[in-house]
Amino acid sequence: MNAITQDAPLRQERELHINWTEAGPFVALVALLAIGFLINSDFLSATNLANVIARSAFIAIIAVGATFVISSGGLDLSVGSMAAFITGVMIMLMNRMAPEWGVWAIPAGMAVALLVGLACGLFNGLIITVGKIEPFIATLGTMGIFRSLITYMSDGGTIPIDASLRNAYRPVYFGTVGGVPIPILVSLAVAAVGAFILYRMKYGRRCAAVGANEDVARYSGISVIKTRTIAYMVQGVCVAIAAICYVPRLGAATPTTGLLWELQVITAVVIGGTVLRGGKGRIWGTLAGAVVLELIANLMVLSDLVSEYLVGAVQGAIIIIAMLVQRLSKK
Amino acid sequence: MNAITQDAPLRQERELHINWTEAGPFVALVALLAIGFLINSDFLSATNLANVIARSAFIAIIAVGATFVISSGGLDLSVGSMAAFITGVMIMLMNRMAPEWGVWAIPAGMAVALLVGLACGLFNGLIITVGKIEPFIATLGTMGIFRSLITYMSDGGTIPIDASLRNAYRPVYFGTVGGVPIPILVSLAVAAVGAFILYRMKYGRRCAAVGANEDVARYSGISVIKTRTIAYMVQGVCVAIAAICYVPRLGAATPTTGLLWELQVITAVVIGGTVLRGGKGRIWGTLAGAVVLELIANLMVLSDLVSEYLVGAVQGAIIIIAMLVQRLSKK
Amino acid sequence: MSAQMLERPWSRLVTVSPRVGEAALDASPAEGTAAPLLRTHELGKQYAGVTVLSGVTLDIFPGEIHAIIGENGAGKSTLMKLLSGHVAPSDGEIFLDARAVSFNGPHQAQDAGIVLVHQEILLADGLTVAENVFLGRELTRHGMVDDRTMHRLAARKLAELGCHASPRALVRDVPLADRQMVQIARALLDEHRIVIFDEPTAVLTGEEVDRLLRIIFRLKSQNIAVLYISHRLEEVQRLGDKVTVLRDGRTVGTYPGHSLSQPDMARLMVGRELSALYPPKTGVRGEPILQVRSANVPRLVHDASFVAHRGEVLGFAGMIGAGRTELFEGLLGLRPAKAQVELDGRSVHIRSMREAIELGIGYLTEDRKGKGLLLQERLAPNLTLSALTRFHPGVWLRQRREAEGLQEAVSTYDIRLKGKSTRAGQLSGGNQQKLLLAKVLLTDPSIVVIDEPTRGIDIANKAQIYAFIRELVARGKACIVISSEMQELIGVCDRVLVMRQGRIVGEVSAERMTEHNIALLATTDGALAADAANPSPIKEDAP
Amino acid sequence: ADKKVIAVSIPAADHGWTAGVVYHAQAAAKEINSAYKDQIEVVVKTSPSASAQVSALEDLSAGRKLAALVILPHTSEELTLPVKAVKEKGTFVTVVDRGLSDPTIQDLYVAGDNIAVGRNTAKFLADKLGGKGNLVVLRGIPTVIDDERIKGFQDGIKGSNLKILDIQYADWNSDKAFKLMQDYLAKYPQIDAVWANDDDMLLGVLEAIKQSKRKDIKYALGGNGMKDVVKKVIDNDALTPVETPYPPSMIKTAIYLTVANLVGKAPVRGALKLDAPLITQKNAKEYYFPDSPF
Ligand SMILES: Nc1ncnc2c1ncn2[C@@H]1O[C@H](COP(=O)(O)OP(=O)(O)OP(=O)(O)O)[C@@H](O)[C@H]1O
Ligand SMILES: Nc1ncnc2c1ncn2[C@@H]1O[C@H](COP(=O)(O)OP(=O)(O)OP(=O)(O)O)[C@@H](O)[C@H]1O
Ligand SMILES: [Mg+2]
Ligand SMILES: [Mg+2]
Repeated sequence: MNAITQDAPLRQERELHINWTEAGPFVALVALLAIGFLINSDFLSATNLANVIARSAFIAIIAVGATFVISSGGLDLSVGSMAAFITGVMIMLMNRMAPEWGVWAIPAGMAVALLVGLACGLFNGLIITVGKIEPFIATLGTMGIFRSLITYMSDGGTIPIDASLRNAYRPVYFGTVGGVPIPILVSLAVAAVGAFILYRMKYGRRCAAVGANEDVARYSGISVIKTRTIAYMVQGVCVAIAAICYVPRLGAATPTTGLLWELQVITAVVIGGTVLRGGKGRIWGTLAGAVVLELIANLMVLSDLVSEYLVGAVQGAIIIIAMLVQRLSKK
Repeated sequence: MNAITQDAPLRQERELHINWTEAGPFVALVALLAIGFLINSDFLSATNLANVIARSAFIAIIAVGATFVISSGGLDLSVGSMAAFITGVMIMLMNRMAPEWGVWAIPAGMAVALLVGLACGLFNGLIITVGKIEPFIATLGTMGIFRSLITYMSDGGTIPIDASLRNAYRPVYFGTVGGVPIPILVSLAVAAVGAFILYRMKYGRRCAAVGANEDVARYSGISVIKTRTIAYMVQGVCVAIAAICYVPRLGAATPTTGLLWELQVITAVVIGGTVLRGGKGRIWGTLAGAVVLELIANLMVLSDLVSEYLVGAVQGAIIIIAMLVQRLSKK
Repeated sequence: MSAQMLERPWSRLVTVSPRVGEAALDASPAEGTAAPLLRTHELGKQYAGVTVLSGVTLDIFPGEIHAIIGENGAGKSTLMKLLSGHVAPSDGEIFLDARAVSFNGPHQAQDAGIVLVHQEILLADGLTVAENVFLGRELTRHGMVDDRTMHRLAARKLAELGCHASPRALVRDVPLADRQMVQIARALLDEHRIVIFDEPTAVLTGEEVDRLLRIIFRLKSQNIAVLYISHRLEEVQRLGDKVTVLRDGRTVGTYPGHSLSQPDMARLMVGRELSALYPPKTGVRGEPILQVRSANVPRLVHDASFVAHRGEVLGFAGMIGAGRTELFEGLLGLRPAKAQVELDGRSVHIRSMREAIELGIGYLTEDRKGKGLLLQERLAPNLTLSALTRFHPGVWLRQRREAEGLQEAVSTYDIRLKGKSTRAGQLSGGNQQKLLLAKVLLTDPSIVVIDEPTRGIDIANKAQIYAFIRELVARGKACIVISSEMQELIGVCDRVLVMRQGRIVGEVSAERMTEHNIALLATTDGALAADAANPSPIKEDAP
Repeated sequence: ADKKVIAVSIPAADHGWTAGVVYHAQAAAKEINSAYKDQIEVVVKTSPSASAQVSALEDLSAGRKLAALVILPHTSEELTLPVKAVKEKGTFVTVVDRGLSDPTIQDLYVAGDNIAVGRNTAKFLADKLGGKGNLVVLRGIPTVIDDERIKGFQDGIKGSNLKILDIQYADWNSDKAFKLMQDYLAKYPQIDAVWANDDDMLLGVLEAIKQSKRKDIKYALGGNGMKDVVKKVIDNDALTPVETPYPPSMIKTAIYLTVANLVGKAPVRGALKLDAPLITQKNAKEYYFPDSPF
């Protein structure tokens, strides 16, 4: 009986607690915006912000997939090379189809990109789940593999997109709908779908369960192998979507495309409040994390305070401070 | 009473068991040597092996430290940049001391290197334990910081060691004792000390306990903060030792020194049989892992089978296969 | 709390009647008409060549409650894991409806209608209560998980069990007892034909036990078979239609439950006569050793003051959630708290468990799996983990001495290890508890705080642990026992403080120390409680 | 007074040559900013990757109108459209080193000649080795520069009996070059000459050769004009008697020319190609800058 009376305040507290935890990355974001404004008033201009957020789209989209992988207790270091590889395959294919199909080569290329992404994710997933290899090592291996493949495909050079397709494809990155750049819309859409799957579908529950406690998941009849593998496939598809948005921005695939994206992706996920140990994933936090990262880089360009040599140091320090801010906002 | 009679066979079984689990990386090593010999008979030549093992020394030494960090449940991505930073500080200091102190600048430089390493490790450790930031993010941040510092110190160029010291210092990398290259001896010594601390000293127990279950450690009266911080300090000292061996090799510190070493180090540790989740470290396995990595790279150059573009792919594949071999040899 | 139980405190039952043996049932089905629902034939299990279970033949009929009892390590949990598909048998067969079955994983057993509530709590800490209850069986509406319905159903199921944890709370934030209830709720969510409970009451207190037993009777009335393991023999006696006794991995026999007295059960389990469960309270109360004034743990404990003396066993009673665990975790620096603490008259400030250990205070946690033992680690490192400095003076580890220490602990505490089971996690539940006790006592504390000392411990070993406690205080140390078993508190303590909703609400000692009085204090408000307690309940020692 | 802003966008200092670029760009910026205090402001921004460079261009041109942009693109293809976008806002564009895919974008082009770096080195070796011998080559990071140098080299040995035994990536990193050279030495008993397509790598190569004590290697050549290597040429080093310049100071030249266009009366347009003559002991002094970090 007394337990019942205690229940009500307890529940309320939880609710509040959740909100605060999830607010972390957004607090860091706002803090950064404020600092940015103090340093350079152009920082908050619509153009600048639109640019920055649009740019963060690649990392954000990939990071949505990474949120799945990480919350299921995995890790994927291959996303950057995978993005390069998918971009390469896609461009080569579109270029080959362009003479016959004309502009239709673009949707065809996109479809193929998605399939290749799915396959790459499946490949990663199987090595990790069936081969029982630590995700870190397995995806470090496939990172090397994808990176080499794109180098091979490009003969160590560049694979540019066919001039005839270039203009038709351009709007996918540079276009706007209702004034909002398309990449921002795409990343919001990906995050919305991701959040829906992770929070509103059975699969999301299972993903978190597998990440939180593999044994318990198994006892509950959840196939750990299937769940994890699917997470990597989701990651693959997200990488493909990012690649699709990426092509029009730079118009070419090179062996250095997507270099070190994996670190940015993981950073975005962690800044977003998802723990690397697995369990609950925070899609919207991840999105905020990706924007935070890009804002920091933007701030470095807009401010004139820092020697070019020290940009990396300041960036590193800001990331650490952002995490501290987030930590403090929680308690 | 019945417990006592059961104990004797019990202990024996354990011994055997350990041997098999720990054999994993060595099995992979031997398999690789055999394959190497089949592909190119020069592979097993004394010079080649000595070169390769000596080369693996840096990674091995740092990886011994990483074994502490990882078994205590942490991660350190900053080791590569830290190595560069320490190398830079050390060389600058020695160069400044050289005119007055002569060759004595070298031991002085070494001592300072160790101190700087310790300080860097302490810095990492405190951010992670006291600041309560995920090791991945914290050390990604300090990685940027250290890398920028060395870039700044060198103006983006090279910090070469003073010509007057160069020859005196050269033997530390190129010298041999009883025919065995000094770096190999140093890495064996570091591993021996590391193994001693991890397996035969109280601290090792605490380290593993903290990595296995933080709560249990805390409830057992172990200071999690202290234990973790010390692990990072051990890591820092190991990085400093590696840096000390590194300086005479090329006689300079540059902003690219130690680039991506962190990935190699972690790979070596994992190939060695330590799990990234923490709780158990395998020093000798780590050593084998470092040699395995270097052998794979060596094999790529010595064999003519692989296009230069695909080296990365084959390396990645071999690492994955090596892990599978290890997995199989365990069961 | 039923009046019947109150009249049968354990200490009066320890003389054993010698005539039990003949009572064994014939192994063939006793019920003439009904066919057994589940039957095992010569079931056996070996781990790495070491036999843990062998030749177990058992018949389970629909609508019967079948209790399984046995000493720690007898193989009860192992048998249940075989029946529920968690572990594959090495020998023998399992028949369900007279058809041989072999389960490839617990899920298949569940599909066949068999579900196990584990002895060790197996839940995903980072997920919510409701998510855990429905894990793997999420309800959906239009393809979306239907959280509202799941929360409602989970809350209802839990309420039936008398648990009021919020379905939205993270499992890691709810107390141990609630976690057990979540586990039970999860098992009872679907209709099953056989429900297996492996020591479900180890972390529960009286009222909750009663509620659980009522639920079990209801299952029985629905013609569901229940397998029930417990070391609390009065439960077994209340429940068991049949009682199967396991000893050293073999069945001793199956007996009609109601004809078996508790001492009979004890004797069958242990295979020898048992001496008195509770040692005589010979302690002489000495100097105050620990004085605590106005201890506060934010939100959980308010203004608690008490004194513990050398040579006395001080008990802490209370309902689940009363804050006893939190009080001591707070005092020992394991969670944020404020308190004025005096040790031997000296004011101390304890900021961490390490300092507590150095000051001579040992604490045995109630959560042995999560906070007590390194399950993947061998026994010796577990044993010496809190006493590293004491056990290994100097620089390096003395592994031989450690092995001897383990040997000693194994025989002193009667820890049963089978062959290769050298990882702490492979010990049976009760043996883990003994290892944990050995670990805490290895620090040679002068004050020992034991949270649930006999959780999952068999009757023979209980007596042994009580004897240890007495021996400790006889040597001039102080012992604080937090327990949810009132008989245990009454049997072993010199004085019992009762907590309710984070406050110490009274003290009972001597002849006033009865279940009735304690229960009254633990559940009711001021006026009534004052009646139950001694004239000056709280202020007696606190200045 | 409204200052005219000149943005300089270059790769981050991730190895010796790019570090040299950063050094010279910053030096130019400092000199110009103090010389034309009220008229011109030079802003130098470095970017670690092509996509970061595109971002930097967006950032630099988002808030303000740039009078001029001096850019050393990471890659040609990827930067073409973004630079075009800047140009369309009326900015004067100077491209350095690597041409864009669409040359009409640039107003001024200051370039080195990567193909010549490879070709001249090859010609020297063909000449000195009498047209035959075994070569090993170390290449950098798979990018356009690397590709062009290798192409130039391969063109250069065409028609001779020089044989490239092996060619592998060493990421323009002296460490990796050291290891790779050790492996080459283990693999090939007879090597007549080594070419590392960048001086950073040459340092590692030389160290490995020194350690092996092998005498068969007659030449070990690099490229880019690093001061330590030029010093060797001055000292008439036997292994490294020549060097090909690829001066990072071209960025400074480009910045000054761009300023001249803004402040001077006469327009400065067109292309300026720096050639890559062999540096020999005779002319080495002209290429030796002991104070540069590179
Ligand atoms: N995975 C395992 N590997 C090796 N031995 C095991 C394993 N699991 C259990 N054992 C051993 O089997 C024996 C029986 O264990 P079990 O858990 O069935 O005992 P129990 O009767 O449930 O005891 P308790 O009352 O203490 O829970 C023990 O000696 C235990 O050490
Ligand atoms: N992490 C937490 N967050 C919020 N409330 C908590 C948390 N942990 C425990 N509580 C609450 O604290 C109170 C005391 O917990 P607990 O049940 O451990 O006390 P106890 O007296 O030791 O009981 P017992 O040992 O019998 O389980 C309960 O009301 C519980 O709901
Ligand atoms: Mg059990
Ligand atoms: Mg408790």
